[in-house]
Amino acid sequence: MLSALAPAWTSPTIDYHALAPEMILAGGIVLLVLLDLFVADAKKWILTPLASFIVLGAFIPVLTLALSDGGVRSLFDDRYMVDNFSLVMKGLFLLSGYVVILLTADHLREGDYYQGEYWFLLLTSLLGMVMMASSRDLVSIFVSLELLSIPAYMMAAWRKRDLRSNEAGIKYYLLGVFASALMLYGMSLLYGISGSTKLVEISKYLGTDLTSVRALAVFFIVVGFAFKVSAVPFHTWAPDTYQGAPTPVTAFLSVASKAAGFVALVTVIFVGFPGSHDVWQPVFWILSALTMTVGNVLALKQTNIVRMLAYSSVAQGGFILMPLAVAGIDGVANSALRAIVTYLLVYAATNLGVFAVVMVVARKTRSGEISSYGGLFSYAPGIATLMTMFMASLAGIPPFGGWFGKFAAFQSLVSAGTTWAYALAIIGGINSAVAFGYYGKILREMWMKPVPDGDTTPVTVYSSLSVALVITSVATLVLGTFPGIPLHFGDIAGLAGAFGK
Amino acid sequence: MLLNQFLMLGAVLFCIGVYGVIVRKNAVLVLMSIELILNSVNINLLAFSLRNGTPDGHTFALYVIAVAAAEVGVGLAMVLLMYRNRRSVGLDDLSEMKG
Amino acid sequence: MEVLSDHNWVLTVGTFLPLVGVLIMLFIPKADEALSKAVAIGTAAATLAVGVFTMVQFNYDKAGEMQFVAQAEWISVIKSSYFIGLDGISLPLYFLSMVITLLVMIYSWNHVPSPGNAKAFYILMLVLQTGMAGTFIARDLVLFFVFFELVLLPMYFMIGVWGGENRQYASLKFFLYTMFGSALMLVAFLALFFKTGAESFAIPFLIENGGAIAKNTQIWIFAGMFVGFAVKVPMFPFHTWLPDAHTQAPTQGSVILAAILLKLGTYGFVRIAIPILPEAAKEWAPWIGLLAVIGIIYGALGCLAQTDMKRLIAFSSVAHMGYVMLGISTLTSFGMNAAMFGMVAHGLITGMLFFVAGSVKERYHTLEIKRLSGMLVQMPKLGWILGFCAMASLGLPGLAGFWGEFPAILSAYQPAPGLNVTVFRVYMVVAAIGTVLAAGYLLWLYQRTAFGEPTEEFAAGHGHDEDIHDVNKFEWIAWTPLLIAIVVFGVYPQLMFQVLDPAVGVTLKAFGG
Amino acid sequence: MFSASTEAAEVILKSGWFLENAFIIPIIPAVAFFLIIFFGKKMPMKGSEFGIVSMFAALVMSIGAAYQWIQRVNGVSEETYVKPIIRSWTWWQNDGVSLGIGQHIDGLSITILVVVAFISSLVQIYSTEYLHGDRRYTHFFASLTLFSAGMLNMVVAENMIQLILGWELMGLCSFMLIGHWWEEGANSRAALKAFFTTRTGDIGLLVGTSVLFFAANDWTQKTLGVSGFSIRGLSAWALSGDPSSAAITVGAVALFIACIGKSGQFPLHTWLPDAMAGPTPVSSLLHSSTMVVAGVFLVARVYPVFYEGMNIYGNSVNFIVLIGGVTIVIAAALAFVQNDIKKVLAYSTVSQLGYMMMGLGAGAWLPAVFHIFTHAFFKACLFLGAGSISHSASHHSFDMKKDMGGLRKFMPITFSTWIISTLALCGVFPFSGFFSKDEIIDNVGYAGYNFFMIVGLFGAFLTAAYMTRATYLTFFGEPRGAAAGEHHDDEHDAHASHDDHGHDAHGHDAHAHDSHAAHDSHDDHGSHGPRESGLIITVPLILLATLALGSGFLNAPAFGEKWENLKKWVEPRAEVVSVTGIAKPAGAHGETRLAAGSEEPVDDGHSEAADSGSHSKAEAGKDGGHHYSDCGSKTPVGGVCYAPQLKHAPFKWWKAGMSVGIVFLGMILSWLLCVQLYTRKNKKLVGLTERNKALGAGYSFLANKYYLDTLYEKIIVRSIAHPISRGAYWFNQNVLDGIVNGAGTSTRKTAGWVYRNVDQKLVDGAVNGAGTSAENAGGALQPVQSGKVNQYGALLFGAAAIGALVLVIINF
Repeated sequence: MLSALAPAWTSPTIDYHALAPEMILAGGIVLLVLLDLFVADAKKWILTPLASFIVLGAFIPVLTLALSDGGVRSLFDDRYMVDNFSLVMKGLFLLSGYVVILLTADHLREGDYYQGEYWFLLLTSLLGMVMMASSRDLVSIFVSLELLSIPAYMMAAWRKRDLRSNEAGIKYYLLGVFASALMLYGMSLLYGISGSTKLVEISKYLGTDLTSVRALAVFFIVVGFAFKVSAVPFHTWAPDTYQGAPTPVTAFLSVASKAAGFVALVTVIFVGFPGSHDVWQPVFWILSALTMTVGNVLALKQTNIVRMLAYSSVAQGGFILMPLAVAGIDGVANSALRAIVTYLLVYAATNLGVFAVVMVVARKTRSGEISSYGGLFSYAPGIATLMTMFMASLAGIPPFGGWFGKFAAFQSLVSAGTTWAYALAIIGGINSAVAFGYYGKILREMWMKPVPDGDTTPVTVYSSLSVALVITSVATLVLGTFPGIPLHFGDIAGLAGAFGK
Repeated sequence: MLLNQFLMLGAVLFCIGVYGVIVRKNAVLVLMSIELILNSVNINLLAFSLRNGTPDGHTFALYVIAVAAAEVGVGLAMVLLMYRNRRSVGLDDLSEMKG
Repeated sequence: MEVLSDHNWVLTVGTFLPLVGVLIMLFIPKADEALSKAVAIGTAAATLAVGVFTMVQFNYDKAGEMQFVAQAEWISVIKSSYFIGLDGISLPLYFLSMVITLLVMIYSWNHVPSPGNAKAFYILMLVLQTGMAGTFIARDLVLFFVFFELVLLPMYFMIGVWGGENRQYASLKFFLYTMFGSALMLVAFLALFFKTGAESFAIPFLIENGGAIAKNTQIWIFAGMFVGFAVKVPMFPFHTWLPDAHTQAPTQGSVILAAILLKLGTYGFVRIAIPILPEAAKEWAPWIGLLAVIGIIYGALGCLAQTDMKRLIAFSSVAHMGYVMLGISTLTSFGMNAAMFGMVAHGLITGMLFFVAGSVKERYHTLEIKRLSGMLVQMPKLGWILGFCAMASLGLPGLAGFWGEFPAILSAYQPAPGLNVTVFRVYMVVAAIGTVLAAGYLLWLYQRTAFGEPTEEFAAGHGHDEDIHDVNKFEWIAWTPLLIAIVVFGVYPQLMFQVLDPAVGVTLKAFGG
Repeated sequence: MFSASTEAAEVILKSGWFLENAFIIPIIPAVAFFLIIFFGKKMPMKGSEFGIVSMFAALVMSIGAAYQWIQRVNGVSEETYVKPIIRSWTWWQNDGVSLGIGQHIDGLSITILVVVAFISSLVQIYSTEYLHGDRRYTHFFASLTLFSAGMLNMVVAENMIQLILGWELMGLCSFMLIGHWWEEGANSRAALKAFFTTRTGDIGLLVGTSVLFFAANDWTQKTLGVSGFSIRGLSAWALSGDPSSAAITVGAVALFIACIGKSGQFPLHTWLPDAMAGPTPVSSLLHSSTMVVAGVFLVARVYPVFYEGMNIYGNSVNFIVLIGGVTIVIAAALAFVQNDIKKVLAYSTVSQLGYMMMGLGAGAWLPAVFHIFTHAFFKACLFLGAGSISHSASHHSFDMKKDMGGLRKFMPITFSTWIISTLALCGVFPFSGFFSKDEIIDNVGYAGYNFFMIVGLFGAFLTAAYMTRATYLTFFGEPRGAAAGEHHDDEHDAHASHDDHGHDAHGHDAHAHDSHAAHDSHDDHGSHGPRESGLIITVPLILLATLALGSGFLNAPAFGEKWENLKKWVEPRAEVVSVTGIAKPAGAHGETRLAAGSEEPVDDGHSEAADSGSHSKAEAGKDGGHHYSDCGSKTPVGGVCYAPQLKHAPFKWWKAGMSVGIVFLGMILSWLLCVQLYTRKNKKLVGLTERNKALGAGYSFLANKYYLDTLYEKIIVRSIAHPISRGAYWFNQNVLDGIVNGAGTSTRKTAGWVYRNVDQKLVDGAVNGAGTSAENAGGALQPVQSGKVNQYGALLFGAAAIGALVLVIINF
């Protein structure tokens, strides 16, 4: 019966250049696994540089694709697109992946990690993200989502003997799967009523007129991704998981996987549901308001730095969601997309830097408590200054990157010019002030408090970590002082098939 | 066609699954409840696919099944890990971190 | 806008030179304090030299126009550019910031507050300098915003690290207040940008097109800016961060705060809010004036209630900025001139007062007015300087303070056409009464601290003799210029008015003033 | 008549270097001030030389200017308006209009210049001896010099702002000088009080200036090309008929409030007696020619404003007259019950200022100014005399009852100068006071304020009485206390008496203890009894006494027209001049005479007055027998005039005789009273005869009629002295003073309350509250983060379900 349904099947023509990043990653992953099998434990260190080379190698075709102005490359009957948007995001994923590798390199040497598998999982998850950037079809979106999530579950639970790590993993896993199940249900409905899994088709079908079923479908899908980007009230997993997981993994989750979630969200919204903005605009309005407020308020209470950062990243997610609350209004789409991309770039640079510092400090103090940062400035001025810079950036104080992310977000809001937009902007403004409450707490510890245990031996920074620090800090500073750069990327990040183009 | 019945079945399964996820304290049962949801999704997909007369639904369903398998694998592994560390699969024991 | 001078590099250099110094200092070992101090002071001196050059090159016949204008690509996508310029309104404040920074640094040579770490302290001051100078020359709202915010962190650390017992609370309060204000201000800027057709953030452009915005919209946008600037000034309901910040901040911090940072707010009103949104300004003026006079009386009362010398001076700032805001709120050239003059005068005088307070603290280890007495007996010079500053601060003619105060009161008698005359005349009387209160608290302070015999605990031979010494070398170097300036501007105010007046005239075009 | 007038030739007015450069006069002492501050301590005479030299230079210039001014005036006819020498330089600018600083030299300013420069010079010389070896000798001279600079600047001021500058400078210096011995709390409090009270009055000055500026500016710019601050502009504007009565009245009242504060008029006079805490030379300078005169000067300076604003000659009691009159009596009454000789003089100053104000209020401009002139001399002389006594005779005590008496034997010079000045003050013919004070009283009555004329006479009576009392206590009777060479042993006394030399012993030792030093100094002086002071002190006394005697003849209508020199030189003539060329810069010779005064026969001008001028003024012109010009609300178009037409009471001997008689009456009564009171208290009936020879006939009358004694005691003293003046004193100390001080304390209390409750609780509380509430919200939300997977799941799905439901319902 299926055969009867199946139309005449012709093998598609494949643009290998467009697929190069994914293929390099995939190949690399295979190579990694094989090597891991055959290399003696003494030589396992070789895997680390290999992994980083694979990532950088995958980055090369991204560059070449960006430079070759072949326009939008569409594969598999428009279900897989390589446009500027996807390229920018791929670049972001790969680079942050690279930084995460740098963060992990020394960490692995210490902890009881199985390097091979770790790299395997990390790269697989990266592959999922890279694919996510190009997916334009419910199926491929779903697949790449799982491809990036499942390894992440395992990485979260990576410290096998550590109860917290287990807990982190299981919570993340169960809730993640639950959420994706809900999303799937929504997808199934969507497919049912639109008759296609192609976003473009769906957008054709989903006119502005809404039935309750359409609304339901759209909403469930949004929920699925809202979970990924840990938007309140779907954020509950984030703090526990971030705290429990190994720090590099947390960095990875809070930056790369969050970004992936936003990429998916953006693709679905901009390509799939432009018509039904009456559904998602209010939803995003509420989500972003809730997210930043609740995130901030809860962050004020935290004593554990990683947990605090978890809530802070929740709050940051709220800021990134802001433009989506107005994206449906005529003429705002571009600036909204631009704002999101810009914010993601800046946020990635800053947050990775923060985690780098956290790891450096944790190595000395062996504690995750904020109080352990007391007097950092007195014995490690350099690190403290960097941390100050990152915190300022997260708080959105010029001239460090963060301010411009917020600026762009506010800009797209205000450009909408509706009362709701202004209201959200003001909520955002107040929140950005409140946020300093907890970012300032860390600054206060570092600059104004005495060293808790009086141990003022200077911290040691391993080479790879210092490289990571340099990259992130330079990025943060440059993005802040010359905001033209991220903005440029945001601007060129044309999303093929998106409305408003 | 009996579309509505299929959808009903899907919806019922979905609700049972959700119910299970919410009330069951046993990790394995929660896992199974999630499987239920996924299967309800599959039923929907197939039903729609038949109605729409496009193969996309079937393909999607196949993917879902595959992914579900992978998920269950990972899930069980984790539950095992948990059991090994604390001799229990009760989710309520997992409250090291809160607040 | 045509470039009036081919020296349009001076502003950029003058603004960013301190950062160069910071870079150099980063490579100086922390242990070598003298060197980092020297480098920092050298940088500040060089910056000041550039400032002097700027003043020399400044075309005083065209004080009303922007000079040394430089415009370069910055964030072209959002139509914001690196656009700077200097006119009669900016010049005094721009220059003042350089002078104050240098003097504060000299003063700090042997006054680095605990917990030491001169290097960091000086670096922060240099960064502050860049932020302050930049704010005064920015001609692009986004650029202005960046500089405006740039001063936050350094001051936050100055207060929080080198401050008094309650420093952490004070610093956080200072920061949150300003953050809050500037967030709303940013939204207002953006709204302005889009309401003027999303074409440019350049202030001149906005001044041209801002007037066209619908009145109600203007009022709302103005509200946003108002919060942002009023917090910084600070105006009455938003002032509570000031006493804490001032009291807790180290002397240097207080001086810079009083002398320059507070001016960022008032400058914002004069430069941005009022000329761009004339209609809204007219609507808001009476309320601003009201808050201003409340601030005058309220600040004075606050002073009278204080038992701590530094806190008293801090509250006096609230009162004095009240006069400045009153002048601004009249939207007349009298008022604006007075306000601008008042800003500089207040900078010099209150800065000086905080210097003195700092030195008193250093000698007596307390600022409790009750415990201080007979300063004139033990330290005649310091005592007389305090008296001098008190007199200047209460607006004695012949000293700088008067020229900010009297014309402001004067201007309130006849505000810009369209404003309610009666209301403003009431303000005038209230403000005039404020001058008496000012005399009250300042002389009261002076009588209790300087006159009489030293109290038992500090009298000769009670162990404080080696601490209690008269003005020392560095203090003289740091203070003399300020003292001279106070007299010179007081005796011959035209020096500044001739620069301010034309620029003010241009600013008030929209009001036919 | 205008057509005729426009072709009238320009009057050529003489001028000269001193006139043209009078603005230098205040600059000299100002420069000297800085010299003293910076180099004073190093100089041989500790900086006093700078002060003295500068004052002399100023004096020379003033006299030169005066001479040239007289030349200028004599150069033209009696009625011609003599244009003041006005120069102005840009001081500050606004809206492109430059506002000036410069000089406005006319008869008034010249007169005051001379007086101020002269008295200041003498006081400075006097001080070199009086404050010899004082701890802050140099500072003292610095302040003194700056003080004079302030006054001089105010006198030459071209505009109100410049005037305010001088005005406030004096306030500052009075603060420094009164508080010169600030080691004692009482002194610094007095200084504070003085500054604060005057400052309160200055609200009026600021407000008034503002009001007048905005009211006048347009007119003055348009017509004269000067700003609304310019004194010339204001005067012309006030008389131009342009001002709205509201504006000018408010302006005038406001300004006068400032004068009340500065010139110690009722009810703001309470700071004056306290101001005696300062060294005696300061008191004499403050009270004779500078500080307190400033208020009177201000009124005289912009007289047209008050003239129009207060509606002088309006045949209704105006603010100025009222205040002046009240002050005369109140102050005089208070002078009765003072035992501190300086306080007697202080109150007498207040009351004399009352005369001046009353005169100005009644349109007696010239007599008032003249009284400033004469009063300066004899009051300075009296104060310096008091200083001389305390310096050489009474161990630095000013207590007449305790430490003086019978000093006329010991200090003949001081005594004689004192007597001369006292007579002058009482207004006995032919002493200077007579010519000025009687003129005031006379003119007040002439202007129709009969009640106030009586007030004035009563004041004269009181003045005579209390001065006699003071004289008696000081110079007659037996030496008492210190005067008798006794020592003060209890410290309190040494403190209570304002101890001038308290710091000698430890001259420059910064840690001297007053009380201790006081003791030493007392012991030093204890070795000898009272003696005459040295030349440095007596010479100024003699000079001043001479002037107190002679200066009256400068304007003595008693001897006919040609003796009225001051009137000719000082009083501005009310003549309409046209402004040719609108908006000529200030000081340019923009005017030609419009009503070509001298060419026209007096009657014509007069007849015109009848129809064009307002009537009362016309009458005034007639009675005064002066050339009339229709200044005021009817100033013709294109013309301005700078002074109102003033009346002058023709001198009548019988009036003079009457007032002098009253004075003598006061003296005699008071004398008898004193004799009875103080001698009987002393129980030295033997001594009575010798002492009372001086009185001659009155003596036997008194000695025999003992019942008169009871009469005095029972009735006069009990009824007048005690109830009234004590009552007044009580009122003064408790009510007025209470209000002044109470105002201070209550403000401070309010401040405390506001600060504690509003600022800390309300405003600040709100802010902190917001912060804490945010924290608490966090606490409230934390339970949501329970850590239980199922609950997380429930939340997740719950939120989803709710959202779904809402959407479904909406889009159904």
